[in-house]
Amino acid sequence: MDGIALLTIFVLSVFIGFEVISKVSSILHTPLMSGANAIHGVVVVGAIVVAGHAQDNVQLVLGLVAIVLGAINMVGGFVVTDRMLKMFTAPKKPAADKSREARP
Amino acid sequence: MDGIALLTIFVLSVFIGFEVISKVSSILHTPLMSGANAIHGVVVVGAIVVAGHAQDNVQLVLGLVAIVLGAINMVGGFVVTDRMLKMFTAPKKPAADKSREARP
Amino acid sequence: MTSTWAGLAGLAVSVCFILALKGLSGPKTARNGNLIGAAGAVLAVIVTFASDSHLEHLPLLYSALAVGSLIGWFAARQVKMTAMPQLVALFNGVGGATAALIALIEYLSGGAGETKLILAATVFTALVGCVSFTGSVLTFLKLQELITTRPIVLPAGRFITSAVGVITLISAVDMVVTPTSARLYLLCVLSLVLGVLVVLPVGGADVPIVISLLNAFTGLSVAASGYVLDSVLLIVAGTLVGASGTLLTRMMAKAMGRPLLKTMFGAFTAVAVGTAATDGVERSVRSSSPDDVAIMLAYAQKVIIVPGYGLAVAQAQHALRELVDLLTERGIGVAYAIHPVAGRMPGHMNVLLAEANVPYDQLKEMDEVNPEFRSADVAIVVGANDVVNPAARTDKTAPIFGMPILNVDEANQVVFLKRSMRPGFAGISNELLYDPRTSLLFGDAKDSLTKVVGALKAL
Amino acid sequence: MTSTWAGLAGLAVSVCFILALKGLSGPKTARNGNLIGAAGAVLAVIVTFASDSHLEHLPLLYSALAVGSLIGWFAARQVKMTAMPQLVALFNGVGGATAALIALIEYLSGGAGETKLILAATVFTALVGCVSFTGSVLTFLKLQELITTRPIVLPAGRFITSAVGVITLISAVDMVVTPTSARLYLLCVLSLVLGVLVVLPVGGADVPIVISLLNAFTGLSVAASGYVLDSVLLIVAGTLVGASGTLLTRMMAKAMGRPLLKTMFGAFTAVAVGTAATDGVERSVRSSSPDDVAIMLAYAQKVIIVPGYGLAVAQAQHALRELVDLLTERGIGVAYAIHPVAGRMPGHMNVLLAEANVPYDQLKEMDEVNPEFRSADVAIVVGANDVVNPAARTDKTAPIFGMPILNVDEANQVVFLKRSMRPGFAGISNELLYDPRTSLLFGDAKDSLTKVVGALKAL
Ligand SMILES: NC(=O)c1ccc[n+]([C@@H]2O[C@H](COP(=O)([O-])OP(=O)(O)OC[C@H]3O[C@@H](n4cnc5c(N)ncnc54)[C@H](OP(=O)(O)O)[C@@H]3O)[C@@H](O)[C@H]2O)c1
Ligand SMILES: NC(=O)c1ccc[n+]([C@@H]2O[C@H](COP(=O)([O-])OP(=O)(O)OC[C@H]3O[C@@H](n4cnc5c(N)ncnc54)[C@H](OP(=O)(O)O)[C@@H]3O)[C@@H](O)[C@H]2O)c1
Repeated sequence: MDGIALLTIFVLSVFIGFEVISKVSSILHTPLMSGANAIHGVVVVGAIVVAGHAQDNVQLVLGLVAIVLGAINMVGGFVVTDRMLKMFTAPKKPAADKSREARP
Repeated sequence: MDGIALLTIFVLSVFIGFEVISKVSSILHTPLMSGANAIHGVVVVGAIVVAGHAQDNVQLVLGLVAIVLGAINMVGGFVVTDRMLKMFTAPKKPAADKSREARP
Repeated sequence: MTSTWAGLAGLAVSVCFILALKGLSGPKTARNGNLIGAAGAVLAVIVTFASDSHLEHLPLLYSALAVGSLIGWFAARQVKMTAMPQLVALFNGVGGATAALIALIEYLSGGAGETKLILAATVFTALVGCVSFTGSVLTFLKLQELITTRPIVLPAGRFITSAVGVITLISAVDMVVTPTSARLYLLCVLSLVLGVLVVLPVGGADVPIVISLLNAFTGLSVAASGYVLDSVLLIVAGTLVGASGTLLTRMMAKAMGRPLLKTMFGAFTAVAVGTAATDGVERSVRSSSPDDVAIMLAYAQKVIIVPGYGLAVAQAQHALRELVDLLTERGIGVAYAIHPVAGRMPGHMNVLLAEANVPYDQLKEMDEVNPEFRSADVAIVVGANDVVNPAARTDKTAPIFGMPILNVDEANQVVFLKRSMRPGFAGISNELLYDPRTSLLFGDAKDSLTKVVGALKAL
Repeated sequence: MTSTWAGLAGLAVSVCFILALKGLSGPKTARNGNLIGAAGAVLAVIVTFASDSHLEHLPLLYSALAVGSLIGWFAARQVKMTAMPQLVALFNGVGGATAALIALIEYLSGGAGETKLILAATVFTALVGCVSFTGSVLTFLKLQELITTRPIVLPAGRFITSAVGVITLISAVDMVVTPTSARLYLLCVLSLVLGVLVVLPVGGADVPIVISLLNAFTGLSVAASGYVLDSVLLIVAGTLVGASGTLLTRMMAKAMGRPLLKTMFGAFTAVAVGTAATDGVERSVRSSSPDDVAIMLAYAQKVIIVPGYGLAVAQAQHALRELVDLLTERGIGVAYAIHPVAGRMPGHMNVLLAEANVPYDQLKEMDEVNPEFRSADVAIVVGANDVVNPAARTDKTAPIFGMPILNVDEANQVVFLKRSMRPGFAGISNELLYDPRTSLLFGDAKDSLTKVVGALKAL
């Protein structure tokens, strides 16, 4: 049952992964890739757990390296994505969009 | 952990439920409602399980009623949806769509 | 069959349901989507029997399943197209009842010893399932016109509903804290009453929205029953329906310009507007005969037909199609103008006209057809009213104010086919009926159309 | 903090990540989406420390975290806009390495006794993580031009790659069947080599697609590590990235007209086409001076600018903006025509020009701007080539055949700013360069633009 639950979680996540980005415009491909890249940086929490439970020095050193690398992935990923996206600030037709939003 | 897994399944399903129908055209609202209605008819499998494990006659009778009702929901739901959808056969602009699909 | 395999099969069924919903949201994939869902459901039933070798009373189980399936099948096959919304409501209601019964049985067979979480899920299933059951049955009765479609406002109805609601909630909490079967029965009864009370004051027009909402409710109830029964499949299936049903309800309400929250208590405003509607009866209108209409059509070059709810009531789609075929033979350009909320359910007109084999390319959606009224010689409004009412553009107090309408008032001449001066769904009078360019052909739409066809043939 | 709370927090983080991806796929919500993702990640780290009271070496853990965060932060802040793709590749690579290390440590600390399923997940994590690591690092080196961007085809490369791939798979199965740490180390080494071999023959143009694919790989590897560590969060996060990354890769490949499967082995064809490209060098072209161009522009009414990869290489966006400002001051209408795959990553031109503060409404997308070339006096092509190559319309053998292009050939006069007659990314020559209405201004785009600006000011 537990295995089935985890498998279900996996399958559902696949669907969500497909669905949420299914209508992204090509202009956003690069930031999206970069943002997704940052998200898997959360693997650093796994590194923290294994390093914190290391049973000898080899494991500890490997674990610390893993933390460093994971943190680079996570922090660097989000920061670089934000930098990219800062460039896309103004919406293309701010006037038209605003007027639509302004309606009650 | 198991509870968390089930809760995760619930939350992920909510997202999928929202995402998959987020761009349905209003013409399909009724068949979609009807199809979704048929899907929750699968509750009949729950009725089968509880009726099959009934410990006294009250439970058994209630269980059998539940099976009948659940089966009505499920079978009727899918059949009526299919009948509705049969009406929507031809796509509006078959020519245009075909030409797009024909491209390699 | 081991439970791992059963679990995998359940996952496959879940995937089928996701794909079904996905398919159902696109016009080309809808039918296959529904079939995939049905295949998943069949698989689920087979796996249930195959995976649990401890099931007793198998012959009874099979019989019950067969009986239910046959009833569902026949009901679904026999129902008239116009009666589909209420049938869906009924199906939804019995689904809610199933979930509630499951919760009840599961509790009776030793649920008192379960964890509080399981108990809470049991109570939720029973409560929501019961509300959904009676609520749906009531919407069925309303749409089937077995009881009035008008909102039924009890004296102090709002107060009674709130009171019963609060008592139900208290009794639900009570049941979780100190579970007894008597308490659970009481809760069920209260919930059944609550379902009735909530739906009673809903006006005819809001009924489809309420059906959709109760559909989502049943979904959530099924999901909770899945938690009680430890079934990942039921959790996923129920939640999918609960979530998509909620979103769908919001989208439907939006398409009809009804704020979702007001819908449940819309009765109070609806009454007031209804009275105002009869005011106009004294004013003069131009009524005409089938022959007049036939002649008018015979000399037209371009005719636009606006079907509405009355077409469905009169089952006049075949007669209408005959008229259109006649006109087309005479070389007159004809198009159907389909308003998104004409009728009583979304896509109602498309379904009806498709039943009469009207070719798809004659159906024009609102945005497409609106510029064409200006050049139309005649616009025939067959049992529609609100969707052509200019008050939506001009009268800020009208309940339909802001809804885009079909620009019938721009056509050279307008013919209304209706039975009386009674207003449409929204309960407001229509200035266009008094317009000098408008003529009215009173009578049941099917009769009128048949007469016009006859007259046209005789010309 | 109890593990229930930790689980709930993990679920909250998962929701953040879903919302992040959702946000990132819309232009208006993208930035907030990224921030929500970042907030989720921070929450995940805090909860990890707070929920596990058995963590040892805390000072070391914190230090490692701080060091990694600082490195990531600085790298992300310091990198030039043009170097972003390779930085993302590098980040992705280290993420894969992290997952692989986790699998390794988890195994070393007693994983031999785990179930076969867990072992399989461990092996998968290590294998895919290692491939992703070396593969990504290699793409980094290529894009950073630390090694050649051309496809590197080893003699019998295809054979070697296949052989190593098969051996790796065998050793992976072997490891699951009879786990030893030596076998796991061997598997890691093989996987590292495999990553290099797979990416070596990928040509410069396909590199972004491969980065995206490796990104999806890392996601899957993280998901598998979540299974090993019994972490729902890692499973969800990794799978989300794996799934969306796969879809994104397909969409990117489609936008560039590259079949995804061919991408990995595109090297073989790329070489052959490359040779054909030099043929045209003998033919005569019309080269012109900055002064010529300045005069041509000064008398134009409408100028369209087509930026391409060369603009990014030359970092000429600021110089370009200066030129456009000058022209606008003179009352000349100017627009930028942005081809969807101009440059080396999607949105490359938008990012670059936004960096130079070009107002958004001057940027026109292909479909919008294409009808305007007909009425343009001058089209200036700044370091673009493939995206204006008419071979895409006419030459069925061209690798870009079928790709929609900017209709620069319809403009009255065309000016190319490039350094030589060398072809662009696709390696094919461009007939437009030999067109009588085309003049070439040879040189680095930034230099050329600066000279044109100077000449224009002197007029
Ligand atoms: N489509 C949906 O999803 C949906 C759902 C719920 C509510 N609604 C609401 O329903 C309304 C739909 O507008 P509508 O213009 O289609 O219909 P309507 O405004 O309700 O008008 C229907 C008209 O048909 C006439 N009629 C009834 N029976 C007839 C018969 N047998 N023969 C000839 N005429 C007959 C009625 O007049 P007589 O009584 O004088 O004959 C009435 O004026 C809108 O207000 C919409 O918001 C739509
Ligand atoms: N956007 C994406 O996502 C993406 C990703 C991968 C691949 N691609 C591919 O990349 C290509 C993009 O087309 P494109 O037209 O932008 O670029 P291109 O076809 O690659 O042409 C770039 C041109 O810029 C010139 N150039 C290079 N450095 C320069 C400098 N410093 N100053 C002036 N000119 C310079 C080059 O000529 P010289 O060497 O003679 O100067 C070359 O002709 C397409 O084939 C596309 O499929 C795009």
